[in-house]
Amino acid sequence: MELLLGLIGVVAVFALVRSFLPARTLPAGAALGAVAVALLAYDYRELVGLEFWSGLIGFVAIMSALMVVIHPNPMVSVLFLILNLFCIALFFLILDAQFLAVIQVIIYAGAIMVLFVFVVMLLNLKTEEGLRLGGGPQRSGAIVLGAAFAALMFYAIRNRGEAPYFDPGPSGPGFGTARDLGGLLFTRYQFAFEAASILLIAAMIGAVVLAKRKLR
Amino acid sequence: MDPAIVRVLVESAVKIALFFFVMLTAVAYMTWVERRVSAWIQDRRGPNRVGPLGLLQPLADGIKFLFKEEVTPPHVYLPVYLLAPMLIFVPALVTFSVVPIGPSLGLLGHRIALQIADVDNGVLIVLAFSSMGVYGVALAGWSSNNKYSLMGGLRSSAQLISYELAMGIAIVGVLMATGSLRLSDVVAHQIEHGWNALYQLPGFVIFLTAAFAETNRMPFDLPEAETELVAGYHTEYSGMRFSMFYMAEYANMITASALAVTLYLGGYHVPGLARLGLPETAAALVQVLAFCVKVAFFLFVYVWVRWTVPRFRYDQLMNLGWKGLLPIGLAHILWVSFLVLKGWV
Amino acid sequence: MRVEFFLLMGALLFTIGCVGVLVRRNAIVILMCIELMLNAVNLTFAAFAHENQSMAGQVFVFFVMTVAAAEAAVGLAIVIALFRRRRTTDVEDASLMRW
Amino acid sequence: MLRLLWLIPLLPFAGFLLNGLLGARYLSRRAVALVACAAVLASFAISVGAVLELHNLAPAPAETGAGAPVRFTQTLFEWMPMGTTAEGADLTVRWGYALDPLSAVMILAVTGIGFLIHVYSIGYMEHETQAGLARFFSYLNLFMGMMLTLVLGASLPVVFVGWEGVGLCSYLLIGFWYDRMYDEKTKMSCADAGRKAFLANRIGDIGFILGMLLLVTAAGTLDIQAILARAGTLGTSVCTAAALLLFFGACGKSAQIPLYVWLPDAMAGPTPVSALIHAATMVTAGVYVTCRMAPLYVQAPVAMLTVAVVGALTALFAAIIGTAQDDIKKVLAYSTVSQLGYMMLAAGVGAFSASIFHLMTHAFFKALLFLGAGSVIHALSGEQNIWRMGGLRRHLPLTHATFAVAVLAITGIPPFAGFFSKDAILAGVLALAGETGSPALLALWASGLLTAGLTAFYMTRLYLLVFAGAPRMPEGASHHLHESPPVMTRPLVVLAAGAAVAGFAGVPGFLGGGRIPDYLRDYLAPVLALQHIDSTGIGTPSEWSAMTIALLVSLAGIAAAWAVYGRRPLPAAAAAAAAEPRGFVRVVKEKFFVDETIDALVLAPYRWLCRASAAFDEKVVDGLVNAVAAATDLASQLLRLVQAGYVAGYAFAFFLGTIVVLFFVLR
Repeated sequence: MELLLGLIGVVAVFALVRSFLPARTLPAGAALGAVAVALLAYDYRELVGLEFWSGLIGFVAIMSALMVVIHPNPMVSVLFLILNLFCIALFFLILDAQFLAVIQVIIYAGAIMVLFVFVVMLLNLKTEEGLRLGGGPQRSGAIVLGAAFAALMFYAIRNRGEAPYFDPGPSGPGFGTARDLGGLLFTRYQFAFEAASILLIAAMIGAVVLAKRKLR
Repeated sequence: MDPAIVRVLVESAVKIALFFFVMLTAVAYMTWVERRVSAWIQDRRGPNRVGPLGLLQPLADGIKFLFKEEVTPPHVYLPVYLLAPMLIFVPALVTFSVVPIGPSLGLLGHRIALQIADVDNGVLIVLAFSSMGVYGVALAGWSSNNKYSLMGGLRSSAQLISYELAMGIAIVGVLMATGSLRLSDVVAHQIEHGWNALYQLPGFVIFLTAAFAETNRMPFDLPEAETELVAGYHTEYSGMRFSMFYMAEYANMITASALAVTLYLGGYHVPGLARLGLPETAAALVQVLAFCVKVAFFLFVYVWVRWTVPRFRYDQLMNLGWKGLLPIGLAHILWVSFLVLKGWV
Repeated sequence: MRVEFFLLMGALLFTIGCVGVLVRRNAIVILMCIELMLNAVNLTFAAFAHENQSMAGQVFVFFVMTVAAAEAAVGLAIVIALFRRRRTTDVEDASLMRW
Repeated sequence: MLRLLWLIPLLPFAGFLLNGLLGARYLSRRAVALVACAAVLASFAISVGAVLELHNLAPAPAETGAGAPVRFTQTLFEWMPMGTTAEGADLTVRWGYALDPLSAVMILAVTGIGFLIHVYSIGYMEHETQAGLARFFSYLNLFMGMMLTLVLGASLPVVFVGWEGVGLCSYLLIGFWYDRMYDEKTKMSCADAGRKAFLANRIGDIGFILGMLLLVTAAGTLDIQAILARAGTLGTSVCTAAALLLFFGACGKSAQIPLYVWLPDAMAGPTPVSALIHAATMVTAGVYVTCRMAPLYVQAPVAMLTVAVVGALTALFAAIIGTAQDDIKKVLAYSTVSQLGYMMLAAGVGAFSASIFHLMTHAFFKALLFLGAGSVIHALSGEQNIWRMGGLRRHLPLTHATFAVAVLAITGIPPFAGFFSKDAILAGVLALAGETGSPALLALWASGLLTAGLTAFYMTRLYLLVFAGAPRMPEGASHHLHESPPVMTRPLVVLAAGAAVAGFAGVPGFLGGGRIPDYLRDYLAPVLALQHIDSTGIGTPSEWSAMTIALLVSLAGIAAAWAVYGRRPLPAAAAAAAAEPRGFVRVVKEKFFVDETIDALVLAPYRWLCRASAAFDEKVVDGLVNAVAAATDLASQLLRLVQAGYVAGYAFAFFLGTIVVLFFVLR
């Protein structure tokens, strides 16, 4: 946990830096490197442990998420979001959800984000278009709210009912494989599965109709 | 650290190094092959000056690329501009890592699988990374603020998205037949029940077509249709960065061929090899060789097609993808499920 | 591996996504922030699934992904339509639907 | 035939269904009429058969008190299975019919006269449209079914069903021409008349219902015979209360003071309806029920006296009004009221058999009168004012003859029916007076006499103004005068015969001198608990004198009427008096302003109440609702401003709310 708290601190520092010098990714890289070194020095034993790697991934994830929000250029936001998605896929791997990890990459990185890229290219938005942020009060309010929400979440997770630090240990065989998930999807969650398919159809048609130049 | 981990690390490190070397060499010589073959098709001579049969030509090209000046236009969006070539090159290589090029063979008292990572979900990983290829093209097109590039990028992303679908649908047939996402299982299954291509011909054809489109090869090379858009998405690239795209194209071709072989032509399987009763190592080498031959055949087909078939128009491309391959693929899935239901495969 | 870590991670990402939705005015970015939030939720689901070894959580992740895909498609279509009419993707310029 | 008792009410009902559902569209006019008449004729035939069979039955042994009447009871099904009370009294109401001498007389009268009137209606309603005809006959059939249910009902609820049913039919038939104006002066439409009749009946029904409830609580059953059997054990007070309540209901149905006002206006209906419902059958239902419950009344002298007094007053009052009416049907209507008063008077003094006797004879001659009047109106194509008639003797000979018979019957000229029945009633009153020696009863007898005289007067007046003298109808109305078709006149003839000879069914003992027995009385005696009064209580000579007096009074009435209206040409004075009456005559002509009084005392406050509550509803209730609506509107107007159209703003609020909720959840 110290690791994570350290990460958070770095994130805050980075955010400050970022807000002082806008549109400069160099400090970001510098901060990242510094943190990496600091972590390496922090504990050698953790290097081989999952703790370290997940901490690192989490760091990258948060960084990329922040970049998504902060960066003025939509395309760059897209790229960072893709990075974030990969991090989460890795998390899935750590959580014994191999299938989900791959699916994550295929669906999000492979399909959805491509869609985003496509749209950004299609509209070919200029940077200044992206630069415009929301009104001052709302912006500050949003940040305050975010802080409040994060605080609440921390509080909630910190004292979860029993065993806040529960560690189930290694999963059973076949946990999270395509076989298991598929079995569930086609037996217990059959209806939800079908419903999802219908939802997709509807979304597809809706998208086509919306994006059509003129309906005739 | 405990020895098991060390062993795994060392083993995969060696594999990766080998694989990387082989892959890059193959790519390099693919360029030579293409030139020679196209020359042969067009009744020319092709490169024959550098070394015997011009075999050193790729080396010369490499050196040339390395020493060329990297022109960076002022109007590009630099980070992405720099990122794009890697994004297009990396997936091509990574995809190969799950392809089994031969059976596992005993070496130094260890069983070593001739495959970098034998993960289940292998097929899915293939799909995932092949879909990554889009970004390279799209970003290259977008970042180099140039309408030709943008057009190329747009076209390619649209094209790749459409044909990934077809490819996935085609692969579903294989998966249903195999009942596993593990590529080694796919090969094993084919060794048992015969090659998929035999009774999944539609799927095979769809897969090939999609593969051509995925690799932006003729007749699907609209993203870089030089007669319409100067050079498509890599108009603004030069020197080593350009060579990245260049190599990526061939890497993709190789990967796609390998996949086609693995999925449909029984991978490293050589019919009737078992009856010869060769020693294991020898048999393995033969099978690897067989694999390489199959791949080589597909590469030849790539080149062959390129110099035979004219380029599609954009709308024809889209129509083929959405109205042609997709329905056929679905029908094919029905057909395969019928087979599976009957227990014939 | 402790589950708590992933829960915190999910919470953080979710918060960032929310703030992004509130702060940004570019519709595309807002959509991306929504994707971010969805991912955070997915992470939490997976974490809980791992905590009490039940695949239900992962199934939920699956469905969330489905919804995310649909949402992205429709949302981007809307953005395109908006851009056609207004030459902008700024959500604050698209404030016709009011009293 | 007794087995088929249940068919008697059912057949007309079937006819009602047939005509009501199919008549308007799928049946021909002829078929409609045929169905209706056939149904009634069939039930008449069954009735005759049943009544004849009734004699062969052995008297029911279990009967207490009133001798040993023969009775046939037929239980069809359990209607309201209500279980038993704590005391073990069986509350279950069964749908059953009972036939005994009393109901026998009734069903014979109802079905017989009903059939004749049905036949008559064929001719009278010939100008109706197909749908109208079907509607009319289906109503008539429904009425027959309900009336027979009423008469035959073995338990009070069944009787009550018939009771309400006939009320409904009367409403429907009075308002048959619901689109026509009935009374120009008071702007009363036929529909209004029907409504008036229905409401008046409802008021009476309240009494009936309360009476039933009282009886079921006191006697623990609703079966009529069971109640009557226990009448002796209920105690005077209960009997009195129940009897009075039931009598109130009877007042409504039989048009007694104070609820008689509806009957004159009931003339808005077609004349056959007036003849069937408002003269012969329905209005006598009250009398019938009173007689049916005779053993109960016998236990309650006070109730008896009330009945008698009310009856006598009604008779006299209505007779007085009748003397000044110009509308031929109005005259008959008031005469009906007055005759009903007679019957009530008889029932009140305990001369139940006399009451039923008069009921029967009255059914004959009053139906005859109405049908004759109908024939006249038919001939004059709708003219009802007797001052525009006259001299119709030549044009309508048959109608005139039968009408004359009816007039003689009602005025009580021997040997016509009215003479015997009326005399029986007066004798009954006098006998009770002689027995108790109370002057009140003598006064009742005197009023009875006076009524008889007045009856003779106005009936003669009516006869003279309509048939005798010179024609006063406007030119053009006279030339197409014609006798009604045979389908109308034949029933008149039959009824005339009945009105002529029906009296001999009840020749008083002293008159018959033992050679001619009093059939009806002997027939009804066991049912009606007559043992406590014997009309031969006073000496025969006084009976002779009483009869003579009555006869003389009637003759006097006739003479007076002849003196006033008999001369020709008609003295201008009378016509003028009729045109714009003055003084008492006017008061009488205006029916003592009873309607106006009721209007002022009851209806006006009621209307005021209605208007007030309506105003309350509009101002206060609706006001509240509108206020709520307005408040909502205002609130939403304010709330609308929140909707600024900025998606980010919405997201902001959403997020804020989420956090707040989370805070309270996690706290």
